[in-house]
Amino acid sequence: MAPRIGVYVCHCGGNISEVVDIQKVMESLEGPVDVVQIKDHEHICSEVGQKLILNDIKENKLDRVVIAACSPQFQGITFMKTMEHAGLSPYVLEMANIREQCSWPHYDYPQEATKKAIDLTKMSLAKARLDIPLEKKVIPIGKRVLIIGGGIAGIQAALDLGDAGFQVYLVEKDPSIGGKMAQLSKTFPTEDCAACILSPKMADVPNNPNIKLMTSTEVKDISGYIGNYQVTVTRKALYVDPDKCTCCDKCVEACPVTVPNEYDEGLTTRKAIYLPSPIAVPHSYILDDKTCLGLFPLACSKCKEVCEPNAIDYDVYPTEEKFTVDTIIVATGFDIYDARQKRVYGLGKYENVFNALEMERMLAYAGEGKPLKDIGNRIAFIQCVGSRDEQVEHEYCSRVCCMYATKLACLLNRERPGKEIYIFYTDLRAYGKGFEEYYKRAQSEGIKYIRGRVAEILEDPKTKKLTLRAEDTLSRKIIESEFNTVVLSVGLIPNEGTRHVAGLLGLSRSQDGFLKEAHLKFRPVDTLIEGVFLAGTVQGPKDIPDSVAQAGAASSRAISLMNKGVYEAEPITAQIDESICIGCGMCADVCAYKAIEITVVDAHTGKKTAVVNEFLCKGCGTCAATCRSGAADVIGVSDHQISKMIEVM
Amino acid sequence: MKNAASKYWRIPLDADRVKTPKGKIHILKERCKGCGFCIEYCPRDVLEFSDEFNEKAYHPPRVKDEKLCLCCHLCELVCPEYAIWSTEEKDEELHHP
Amino acid sequence: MDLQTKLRQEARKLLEEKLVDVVIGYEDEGAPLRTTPCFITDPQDVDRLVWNPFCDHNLARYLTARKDKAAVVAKGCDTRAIVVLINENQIERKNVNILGMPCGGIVDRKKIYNHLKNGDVREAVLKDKVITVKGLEFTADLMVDDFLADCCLSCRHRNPVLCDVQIGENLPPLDVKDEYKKIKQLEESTSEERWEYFRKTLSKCIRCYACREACPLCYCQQCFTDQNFPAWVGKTTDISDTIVFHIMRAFHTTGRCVDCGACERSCPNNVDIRMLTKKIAKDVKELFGDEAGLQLEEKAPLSFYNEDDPQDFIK
Amino acid sequence: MRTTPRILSSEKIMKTIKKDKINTVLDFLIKKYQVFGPVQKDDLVVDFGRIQNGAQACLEFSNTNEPAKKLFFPQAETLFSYTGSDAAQVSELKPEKPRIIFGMRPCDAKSLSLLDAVFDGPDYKDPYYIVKRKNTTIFTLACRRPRSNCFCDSLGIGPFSKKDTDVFMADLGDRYVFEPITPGGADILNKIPGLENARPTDAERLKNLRSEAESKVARKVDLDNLPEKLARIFDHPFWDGIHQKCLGCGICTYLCPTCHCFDIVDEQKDDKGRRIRIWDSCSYPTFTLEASGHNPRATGKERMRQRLMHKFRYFVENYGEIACVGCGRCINHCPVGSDLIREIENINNLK
Amino acid sequence: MQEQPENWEPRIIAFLCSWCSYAGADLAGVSRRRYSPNVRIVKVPCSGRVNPFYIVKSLQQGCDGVLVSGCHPGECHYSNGNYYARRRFAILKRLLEYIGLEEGRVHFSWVSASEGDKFAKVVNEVTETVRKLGPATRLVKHSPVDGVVN
Repeated sequence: MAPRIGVYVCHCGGNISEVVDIQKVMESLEGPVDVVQIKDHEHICSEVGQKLILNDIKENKLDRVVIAACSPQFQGITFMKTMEHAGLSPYVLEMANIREQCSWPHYDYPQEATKKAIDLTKMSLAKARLDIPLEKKVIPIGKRVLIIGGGIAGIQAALDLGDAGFQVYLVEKDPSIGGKMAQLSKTFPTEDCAACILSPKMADVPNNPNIKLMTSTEVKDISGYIGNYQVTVTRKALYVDPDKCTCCDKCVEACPVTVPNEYDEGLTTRKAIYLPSPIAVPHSYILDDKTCLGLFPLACSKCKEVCEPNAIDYDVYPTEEKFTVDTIIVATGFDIYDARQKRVYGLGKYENVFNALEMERMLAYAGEGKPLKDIGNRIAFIQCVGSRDEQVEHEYCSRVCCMYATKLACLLNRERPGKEIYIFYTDLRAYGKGFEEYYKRAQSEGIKYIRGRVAEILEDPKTKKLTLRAEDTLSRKIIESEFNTVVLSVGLIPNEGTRHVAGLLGLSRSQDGFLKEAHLKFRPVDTLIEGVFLAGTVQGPKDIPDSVAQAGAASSRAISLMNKGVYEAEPITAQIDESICIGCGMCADVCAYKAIEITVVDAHTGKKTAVVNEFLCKGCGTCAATCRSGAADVIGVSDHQISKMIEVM
Repeated sequence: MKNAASKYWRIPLDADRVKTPKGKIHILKERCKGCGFCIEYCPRDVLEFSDEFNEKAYHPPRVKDEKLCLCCHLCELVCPEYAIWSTEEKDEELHHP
Repeated sequence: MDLQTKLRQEARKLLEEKLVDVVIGYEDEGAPLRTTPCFITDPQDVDRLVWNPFCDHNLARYLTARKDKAAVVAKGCDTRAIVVLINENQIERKNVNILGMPCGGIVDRKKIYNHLKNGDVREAVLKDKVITVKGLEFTADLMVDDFLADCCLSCRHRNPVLCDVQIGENLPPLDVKDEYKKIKQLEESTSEERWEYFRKTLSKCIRCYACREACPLCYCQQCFTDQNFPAWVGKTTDISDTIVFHIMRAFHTTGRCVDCGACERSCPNNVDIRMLTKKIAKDVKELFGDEAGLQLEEKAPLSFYNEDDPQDFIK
Repeated sequence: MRTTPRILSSEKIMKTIKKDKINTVLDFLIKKYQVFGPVQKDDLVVDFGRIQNGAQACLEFSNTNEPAKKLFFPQAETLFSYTGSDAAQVSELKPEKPRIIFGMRPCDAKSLSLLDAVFDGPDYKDPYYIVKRKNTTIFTLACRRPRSNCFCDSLGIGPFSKKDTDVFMADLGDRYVFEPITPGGADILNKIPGLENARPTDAERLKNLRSEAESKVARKVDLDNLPEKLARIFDHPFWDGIHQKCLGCGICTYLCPTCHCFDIVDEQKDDKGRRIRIWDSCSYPTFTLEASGHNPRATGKERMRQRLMHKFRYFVENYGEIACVGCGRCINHCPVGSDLIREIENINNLK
Repeated sequence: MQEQPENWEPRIIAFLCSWCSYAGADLAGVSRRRYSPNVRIVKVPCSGRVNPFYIVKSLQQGCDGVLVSGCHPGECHYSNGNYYARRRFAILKRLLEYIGLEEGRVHFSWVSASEGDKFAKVVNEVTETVRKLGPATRLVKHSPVDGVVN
């Protein structure tokens, strides 16, 4: 029987009604017999507005609703929930975007904006007439989650989910979890020691029965969909059996090979066989077959000879493991900007120029009481190296550099008083809790903040001292002074792991290269892929409290999905009319999700046609546009609906 | 081995504090058949073909850079003619790789 | 031994050894200047099979509907059509036995009638490269090579691309001079002239769909013309609907059309259909470097992509 | 069958005109009538078109590609248009200026009488067809040179038939002769200036030309008790072989002067739309496709059988005449060369 | 320049992919970026969803211009929908302009979710190009065909 459509035109508190003539829109919608009611409202998305819709649906027995208001990508979910409360399918709701597409961009052509609003609403009406009351598709969903990346965000998420009784697979590429935080000396603004607060958390991970920790492991492939992600991981061969190893350190002495130690950013050396870090979890030695003199053929084997517990075995090969999970949290962290690209600062040329992470390690270095390097009394920090810099295409602010520079300055200052420490900044960003007070305290302790960008650094070849030239924009003076050491506050950039995982999952990336969240304000830890969430700096530069908070958010989002036991999938998917399909296979070729297969549908005649796997299909519709005979279509965005919308033109 | 492009380009600051074995290489040029195993298999790439000839007109190996040798004895093991071996020098003076 | 006799021999062998259920070939029923498709099932009837420049139909068209094992007489373009049909799961390689015929080009009847000012040809006798045509009031000797079909004049695949048995030696490749001359001339004219050209030729179309039914690639169970909800194209001879039918049918041959000319030959009102399909073949060659039906398992251009496909037309 | 009013033999005065003056006749008619005639579309195709001046007509032609039926039962025709959901507003069929179709062949003229039986029969009157039919006067032009596939005299028509027309014309060589057949034709003929009375020798000349033309009709087909034969062989295996080469392209039905099947479709936008009648063909699969998806004539075999059965049996049972005028268009234009005459001969030879 | 009926405004239909270009259009609106009001936007899941018939039908319905916009290659939410669309439009655009549709009637663009400005620029540019061409005449399907044979 004919549809009964209710139309609501929203004023949006003036945002729309100041430009679009609401009355004229409503009058021009009268006429079609199936438009049973046209109403306007000051804020249709408000509590009152939604109640109005609810009552109208009941009283006027509406079976379709058209709302002319803001963008469906803004309030769409709100209204879909209202429809569900009213007992209607959320898919018989159409929204005409008369704010972002009419009143806002055309505020100085009110007549045209009104005409456009009328057309757009008529288009929504044309589509609504052919809407089908779809129901969400239901997939059973278990309690298994994969967390990629074992930094603080990955650890926190693993602990939250493990404690909540979910089966967690924590996959970490490096030999130990802890990520970048484990490399820090102290943390701002409280200056509590990074290792001290991180080690207990790291220790909880192996102790939690629900967490399966897989270090030195990389994700090779992920296929499937929410509730059915097939994950394949490859684990490196570590050649040392953690149960037998007693950490006696004899093998390290015997090993002839010395290479820069990643944990100390290359400031110290390690052997081919080594303990990843003093606070490594899992706490066991590993043999790095890339730097070892060679296992095939066996070149040296000195470590095996001195190992009494016989924990070393060269006959071990990388293994591959497959498992299925229901949701995924990506926490692959960040890399620091390679400041050598900024030639003008001389990192890599001048001896006494370091980046901030190296300075962290120098401070944390406790070897035999003798500091790694005498950094002298006059130290300069240069802010925004590789951040807020269009030349290197990193326009974003890395948010943490101002505060970690202040922290490093305070620590250095307190270590041996009488130092002169300068921080050259453009804007000092102390926005977080306790940051401003910390900044004030640093100034009171004698840290000098100079508001000016350092133009250049020159090194005196003999004394290795560094002269900085910068313009102090507050005192309008050009400063040129000599320093013993310069520390570059490098920004945060996306790392190789992020690119790899984004490729596997088809995650899109925002302009700064970090992973793109579903919605910046409303769904900051979701991604556009169902069941995949983000946590920590993989989504953008942030400090430890924010990363931990995001880890908690991502865990709760994953829990909220998995706790229901079922997942409702979008019903807008492709549909093949078997009576028309001739099985040419072009739709299967173009499907990015491999959701269509050419299968025999009639054993008697052997007729083959395309068949869509509803759970894999994301409803992109490329198959429908490729199909010549019109057998393929998309429910909810059908050719017929779009054809009717075109006819409104 | 470090190459300039890698992330850890710096010579570690504590390099001088770490003792590593230093090998001295001995070559019996006349015994060498020029098979090149030692050159090919040396993990530290210490050896190379010399341009001089031995009596049997083969090119024996030559030490490119003595400092690189860590005395792992692989050249000794692979040489079919026992024409090359390394001995560990007592650490009169430290060197870094 | 001439090709026709060799063809009959092969056909008899296939039928006698029951390798195939039917041999699809050409037969001469006496009508002047033309042959007609025939379906031989009895080995004795193989002598009905003929092979001459009048064998113009693309017999691949008959393979899509069959479920049995069939042998088919196939020229170069026909074998390319068969390759496309195999790639699109419409026929199975094992069900078709291809009798590949190197082809020197087929005669275009319309060109002959043009030449004879539409004279009523009552009889035509072919004797190696010369056709003697007789009407009630005239006779004329015509050279086969003067009346070859346009698509044959620019044919790059005179020898079978795929076959089980090849009847006769490979022909040397034709040195094709300026294959797209007519298309280029039209491209260089103004958009008004082009619109006028297509409006004029397509206004002759009476929507009988002979072009669609003659084409081996148009095997859809339901064509977009018969689609309702939505009906994309109107069913009348309104010029806008006719043009939409022809450009969309041509669009659906993108990267698949083997330019066998069956569509243009079957049109009762001489609509220049190949001016559309040939243009798309030219674009596919220029943009993606593809040519239709040359290898098995070859993906059609529109169900494939390269990261660096041309996109200068996209803002 | 419709009885067309005939003129008493006494008023049958034949008129003639010099061949090169034929354009003046046309120009005169154009002033008062819409004149349609054979127009050269391109070097091979001659078709009926509206003539604005005499020179456009091309009377040296064998036959038009599309039959004259399209002037009465066009490929597409708006039945009515409607706006909103209220009553449809029928585009009332006011006859425009009266029409003259000049130069129709006798076989096409005969086909109109067959179409009359369908569209203007006792139990069904098609207003769209009838208004055009009544508004049209027909000048048939005798066929001096029948083509190789013409077999009109097997249907009792013949190249010089004078039936089913208003004015019969023939080309005597130097002059055209006009013979009024119906009163309507006679009225128009008398008004045309420049016509002289025929010479006594013309009647004799006409008879010779007639027998000469009839001798040129090369092909014959034996049609007697064909309907009975067809009735017996509905399930005969003969049909399995005959359809194999048919592409189902529909040319033979679109160009057949007697085929009259049509489909009705709507074209609608918002609440305005129109109902259209368009040609359809029994050789298209969608012709008999049912809403359930079942198709009683699923393969080419049933469809080919239906074409022959309808023309040579069902039509005879309904209207008493064979629905074929022997114009040969279906044979000339079939892309795969299937030949109606040969098929009928095969049927005749069946035991 | 075609002579246009006075106060004629080009009517342009735009098929925007919902993940990038539609979001870009929203951003243009949110940042109050002014652009000509001649475009009516139809949201489609992906530029790969745009069936050639949508473009042809729009031209038949009398749209003076058609714009199709999707994610930049490599950024498609469905990973490769825009790649297939790119090939499809390359052939279709050349075919339409070959049969006589004026250049500048049919436009294609890549607009990402953060390119509000670019979207506004594209719409303005398309509107001005179409305005120069005047109202659509070719391919436009006029009122019903009458009975008489043309």
